Amino acid sequence: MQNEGKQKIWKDYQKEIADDHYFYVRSCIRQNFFPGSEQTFLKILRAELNKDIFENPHHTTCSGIGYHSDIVPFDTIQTIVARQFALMTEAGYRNLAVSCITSFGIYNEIIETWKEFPNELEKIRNYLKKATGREFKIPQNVSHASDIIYKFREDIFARKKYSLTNHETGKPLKIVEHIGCHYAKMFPGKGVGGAEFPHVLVGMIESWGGEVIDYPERRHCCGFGFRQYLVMSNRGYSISNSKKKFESMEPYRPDAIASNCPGCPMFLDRWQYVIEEMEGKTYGQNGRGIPVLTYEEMAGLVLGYDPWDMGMQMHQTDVEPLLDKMGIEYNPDLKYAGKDGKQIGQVKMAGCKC
Amino acid sequence: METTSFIWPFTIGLLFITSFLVVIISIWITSLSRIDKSRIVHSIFTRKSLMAIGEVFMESLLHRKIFRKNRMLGYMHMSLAFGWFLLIIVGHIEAWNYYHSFSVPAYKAIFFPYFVPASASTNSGKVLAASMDIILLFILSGVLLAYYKRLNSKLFGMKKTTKLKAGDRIALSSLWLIFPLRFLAESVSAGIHHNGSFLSQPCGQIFASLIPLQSIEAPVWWAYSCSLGLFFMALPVSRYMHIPVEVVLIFLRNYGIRVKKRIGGFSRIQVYSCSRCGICLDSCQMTHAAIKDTQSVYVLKHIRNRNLTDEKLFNCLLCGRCQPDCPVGLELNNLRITQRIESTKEYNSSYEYLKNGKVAISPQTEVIYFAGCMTHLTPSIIKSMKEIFKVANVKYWFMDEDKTACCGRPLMQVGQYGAAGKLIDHNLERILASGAKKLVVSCPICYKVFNEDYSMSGIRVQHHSEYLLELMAENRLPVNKMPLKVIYHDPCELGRGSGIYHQPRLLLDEYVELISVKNEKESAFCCGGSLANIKIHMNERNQIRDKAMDEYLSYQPEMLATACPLCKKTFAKSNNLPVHDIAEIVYMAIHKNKIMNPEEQKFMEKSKIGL
Amino acid sequence: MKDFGYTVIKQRTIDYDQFDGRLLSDVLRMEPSFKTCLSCGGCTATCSANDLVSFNIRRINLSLRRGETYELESEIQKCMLCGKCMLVCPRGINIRNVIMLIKKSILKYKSVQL
Amino acid sequence: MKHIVIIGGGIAGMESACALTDAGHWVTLIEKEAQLGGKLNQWSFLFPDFTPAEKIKDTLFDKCQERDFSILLKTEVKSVQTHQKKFNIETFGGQKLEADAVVVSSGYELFDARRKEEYGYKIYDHVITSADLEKLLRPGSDLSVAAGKNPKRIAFVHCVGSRDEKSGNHYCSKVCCITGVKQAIELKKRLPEAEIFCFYMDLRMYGKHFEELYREAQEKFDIQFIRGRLSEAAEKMDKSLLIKAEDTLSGRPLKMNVDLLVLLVGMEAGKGTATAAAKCSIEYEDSGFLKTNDTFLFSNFSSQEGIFLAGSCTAPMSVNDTILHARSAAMEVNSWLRKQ
Amino acid sequence: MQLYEQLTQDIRFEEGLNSCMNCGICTAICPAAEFYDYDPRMIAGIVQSKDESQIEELLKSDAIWYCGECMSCKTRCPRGNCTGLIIMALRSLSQELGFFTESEKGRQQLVIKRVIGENIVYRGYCILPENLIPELHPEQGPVGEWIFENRKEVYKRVDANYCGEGTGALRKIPKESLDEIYQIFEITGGFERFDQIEHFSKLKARSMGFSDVDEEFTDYINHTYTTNNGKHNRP
Repeated sequence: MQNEGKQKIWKDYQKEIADDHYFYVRSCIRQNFFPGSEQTFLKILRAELNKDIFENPHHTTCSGIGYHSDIVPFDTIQTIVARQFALMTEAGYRNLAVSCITSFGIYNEIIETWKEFPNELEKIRNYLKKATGREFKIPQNVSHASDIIYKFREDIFARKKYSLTNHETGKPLKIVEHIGCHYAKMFPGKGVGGAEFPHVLVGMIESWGGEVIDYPERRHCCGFGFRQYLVMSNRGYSISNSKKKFESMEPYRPDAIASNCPGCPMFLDRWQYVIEEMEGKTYGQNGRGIPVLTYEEMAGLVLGYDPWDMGMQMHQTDVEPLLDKMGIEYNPDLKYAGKDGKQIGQVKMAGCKC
Repeated sequence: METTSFIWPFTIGLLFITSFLVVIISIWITSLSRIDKSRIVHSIFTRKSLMAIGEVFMESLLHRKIFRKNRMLGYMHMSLAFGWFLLIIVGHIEAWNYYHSFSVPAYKAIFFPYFVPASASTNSGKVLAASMDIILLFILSGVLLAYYKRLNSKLFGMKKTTKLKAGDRIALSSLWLIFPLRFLAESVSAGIHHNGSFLSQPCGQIFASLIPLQSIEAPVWWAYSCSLGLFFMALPVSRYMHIPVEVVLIFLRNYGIRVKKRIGGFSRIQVYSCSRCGICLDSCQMTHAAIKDTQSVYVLKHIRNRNLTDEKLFNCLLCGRCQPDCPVGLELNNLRITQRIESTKEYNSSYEYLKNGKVAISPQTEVIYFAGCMTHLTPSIIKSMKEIFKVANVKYWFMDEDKTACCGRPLMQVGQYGAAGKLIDHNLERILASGAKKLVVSCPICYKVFNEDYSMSGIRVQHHSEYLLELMAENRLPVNKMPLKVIYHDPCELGRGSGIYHQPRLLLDEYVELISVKNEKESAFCCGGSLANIKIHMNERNQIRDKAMDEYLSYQPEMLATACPLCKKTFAKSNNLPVHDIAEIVYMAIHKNKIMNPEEQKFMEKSKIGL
Repeated sequence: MKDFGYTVIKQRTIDYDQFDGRLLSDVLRMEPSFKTCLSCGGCTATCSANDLVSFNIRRINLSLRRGETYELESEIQKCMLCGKCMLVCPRGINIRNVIMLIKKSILKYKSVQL
Repeated sequence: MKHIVIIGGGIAGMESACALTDAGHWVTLIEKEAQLGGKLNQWSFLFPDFTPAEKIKDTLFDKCQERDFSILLKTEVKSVQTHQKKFNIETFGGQKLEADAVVVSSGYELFDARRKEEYGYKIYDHVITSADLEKLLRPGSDLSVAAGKNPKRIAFVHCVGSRDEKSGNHYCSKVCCITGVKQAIELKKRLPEAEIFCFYMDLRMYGKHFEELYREAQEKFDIQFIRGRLSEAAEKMDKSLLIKAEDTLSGRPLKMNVDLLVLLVGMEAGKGTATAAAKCSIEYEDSGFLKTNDTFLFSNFSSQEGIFLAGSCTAPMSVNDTILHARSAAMEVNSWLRKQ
Repeated sequence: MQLYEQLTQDIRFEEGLNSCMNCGICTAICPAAEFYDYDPRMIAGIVQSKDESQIEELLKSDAIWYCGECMSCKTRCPRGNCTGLIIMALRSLSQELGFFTESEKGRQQLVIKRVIGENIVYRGYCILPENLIPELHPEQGPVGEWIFENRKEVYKRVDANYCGEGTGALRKIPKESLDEIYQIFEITGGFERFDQIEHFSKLKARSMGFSDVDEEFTDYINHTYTTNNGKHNRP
């Protein structure tokens, strides 16, 4: 593999990322599966980078999952998005920091639609006014949360406690990245590094001492497919797509998978468990699964945050192999413990713990 | 009774070949179908056997058919076959006459001059000896011709001869030696014993003046006996097997036995009856495309040797041109189809989809018109037929106007009889449901199969050339003779395939000036487009077509008429003569009467895209 | 084993690396004209069988080249060998021979599991 | 005697210079490179008959040598000013020329395949362009890929940078189809064991003998043509490439591993032509190629009187078409000058 | 109005289809084309043909419901088309006309409306921890089950504000905000879409012989949630 082509691409696709004063919008999926990651993001921005990031309890879902499973009409989602913009405008912010890739894609799609069809914008302004009495301005800057971490990756590394290296051998850890489809596939210019070779996670991983593995199915969708996962009888689609990715990455023996998408890390995590249940197959080393991380978790680990504080116990596929390689100190006994240190309920291992 | 050891090669050979023939012919005859066996039983003591004897005499001995084709070649074959036959008969008469007994062993008759040196002393002996010399001279003249034919076959009107294999070479060499050695042996004996006649005696004298004959008498008779023995021994592995088997064939054929769809005793007999004379090579148009190893003679040879490949078996137009020329009268097309059936018997499709009722229900009608797949590629024929039906005020059902199964003939031509049967059943059901009395067909390929393989009693199948002739006879078609010189090309399936030569000509005579050509009717060319050949390449087809076209062009016609959409399409592609189907010519005449001004007429007549 | 209510789906993608070319090379060796197919579809347009049943003779070439032997075997049974395709083919491909060759070759390889 | 300045010393420039000299004019040919011949220098063999490019170049070169006109190598035009029906041309070297007419033959540039990111040119080791392959096709060159082995399976991708909104080029580059067929045949001759595939959308065999060559590629060289635009290439561990396309005629996605991927790069007007257009103040089209007065009768006329166009600065062209276009340019210049 | 014309009213259709040249680049990387008998190129081909009967067939077929809306097709199309957007327009029209109930996959819209749709309007989120019932989501595994059963404590452990007031993950969306969402649905046709889905599903459920249509509707919903006829990918 040569670098010349990638360098050109990364140079061609550099997007503008606001450097402070963000209006944060959360993700419905992430808050269910990785609520700790969102908290970690806020902590990094506020505590480590001293940034101003505003949260408003009134913002709701962007309704993107409904929109992409086609039960929410385009006008409706545009107006819901316009309402988020109104909240941002009212709070005096111009920069949107988006936790969710689906939302990120939707914000971009809608803003682009309004650019192309000004009548549509007027129509939505009227709808919003009529429904809520609110008015809004289009954000100056829409960045995905991973864009912001990417922007400050060197600052984060300056405060590192660990790096993405094997603490025993000193060798970089091999990490495969998975970018959410709606990050840049629709609008390559809206993503750091474009659609084909996004730099957003690569930049983080490389800055933090890891090695990025480019495997053949890197660009392939995790298989969420909205309605394809939401309905049980369609889930064969979802698992099959993830499986295709695992098969493709397996020969490279990756130490971890990192993702910037809400759904993907959950799917890549859970489908490893299902495949082991169904076929007895594991893709990681020593018969265990490949740990799957959100970029915030990855950043948190580098900064030395406690994995259980970040919610890494909510992964089905064990993250311990990665923690051990990085030489991170953690208390295994507290994995399933509550704030008070007492065990919460009982995890039924059901014979499988990837 | 005096005896000498040289008789053994001959005697052993004779015993071997006699028992071999008895065994193999019995096997073949036992493997005939029950019906065929009863045919033999019921015919054996009838006139049919006499007819067969007559045919054996005319064909196996005198080679009448070859004579007709080429006198020199006929003479050669006759001198050898008939001469040898006479030699054996007269030799025996000589022996019987001398010993006054009919129970003389064969070798006594064959080697008579050796055993009875003084036979010429009686008058009858003299006559017989003279006859023997005449016969020998007759045969030797044939042998000389045969030698010469090997060097220069053109003299015999043959462009090609067959290639030989080992068994043939042994048999051929021994055959070529038999008569010169007989002549030598007889002359030597005559030189010693002063017997013989006008040929052997003087020759014996001359030999005697050159060498001491006593020392060579036994060796030359040995050589003669050996050549006979060798010939008999080589017979089963050589093409000369045809000599005895052909006789059986002629009898069975006269009893009404024909090649079936299955390989059996009779088809084996046919195969062994091939003399590999190679006459079929000359009539085969495949040679025009430089394809020289797939002709009937080779295919029959490969069948005998069990090494026939699909590449050869299927590389034949089945035009049937070779068949009338075959001196043995073999059913060459049928033999090939039998093999094709065998080769493809595992691949017959069931065409389940025909049962799903996608096809329209048959309306009630008197006349059905079936254009055929090929005709759908020449829409002008369909257009013409529609117009003709209209002009003649015929109510008809155009059966394959929209969706119809193929007639089945193309499948049959490649041996897929089982599959064809499914299509036939399907079409038959539709035809019968219409209550029609007449089925008019535009494609000779369909015509043949409708005629022969669809059991529809009460329904008359007519090719449109027959049908149009009939309409004309009833004065239902306008007649308008055009001043055009036209050659009629006989389609294979219509002409040789179905025997329809005259109807199209009678019809055309009313519309154009028909000129006749050398290769027409039975010997008409194939256009090269035949569906029966699945191996031939397009450029090879074109070469065959061009050769035929060249011959037609030499007559400077203004149009080529045919009665087959495939022939039309094939010839039309050569692009140097307007080619029209009979129906189109009738259509032109109708239109000329109706609407056209003289200039348009001129254009129509001269233009190859007249319609 | 746990029942999840769904299973992993087999890929529909043509995986060329799994392609067994024996049938193809057999047919092309015997009928090289078949190499020149342009996929123009003239054959399918004129096909008599296609009038009665969905039968895409153009796809025979593709099925053969993509190793879809199962599909090929059942599809090819539909052909009536009427010969129209051959006459309209702009490359003069001997399609009827191709059909017969495929029928034969499939049978030949079936015993050794294509 | 009239003086004509020709900008661009590729084959169009060379040919029109010769023709104008023969017509009795004084010609100055300006070329920015150190040698004449332009893009032809990069090519080894020409379609459709595999004529060595060298041969064409040498012939043209000899033709130039035999004629008396001035050639300015390593020279770039700085400005072109119109003054009383004359053109004042200044070069960066400070030379000043006065011309009665100008011929622009600034040629084309090859599409930069790095812009089709999904094919990984300059990222994956065994992805090359048709121009790279052309160099490899010189006799005696080494064709081996990973671990010194010859590629077993090779794929050609048609329409790279042509007919592609994403690359900004809506037009067809015309010559890539036949180039692909030509190169596939050459590769097959060198590597008879290799399997070769061409992924195409349409095969535009517009020229004399092109279709015949395509047929030969199928018939004699067993090159397989798959209708489907390549969607992406990805490198595997062994450096082979996993490529994906839809086999559109089967209606199914298709993937395969190849050892070498050749991108048939299209033609673009390029920088040279853009600067020429700017300096001469002549119009160009959306595609970037220079605008001709009309498509049929005045294809050598630019938007400005006295400035003529020759060759592939006006549209993608084959060598053959370029030479013809250059000759016709010379003829148009000549008749225009006579009328003056 | 003709179906094609109705499609052109959808802005996403206008964006998604310029003119397709059938190159197949979309199908080549389409995740759905890989696992379903689905070819986005052909979808574009059919709508481009403006053949009304084919478009109607499409609107009634499973084919339009296979797409996962990952939008990978958008990235590569040399004509700047996006089959994903065409699919969205087709799905909208199919629901408007009630054609969606003609296909197995289309009928699933009801269950999605019931879960996701109602979550959005009444809770302000698409997905809630309460939805992840282990029996319906066995793939969430033992950890998922543990989270589900102990959700209050687990979410508290990672500083989520589950069902709480104020900011934070999983917070309760204030009533006034939910009212605004309700109004937006009312005004922008969101409820109209919901009603169409309910209405046509009810008709279909009746014609399919489900009895509890007027009350709980659970049998039909369970049916659509779990049925897979296994004919969605060719061998």
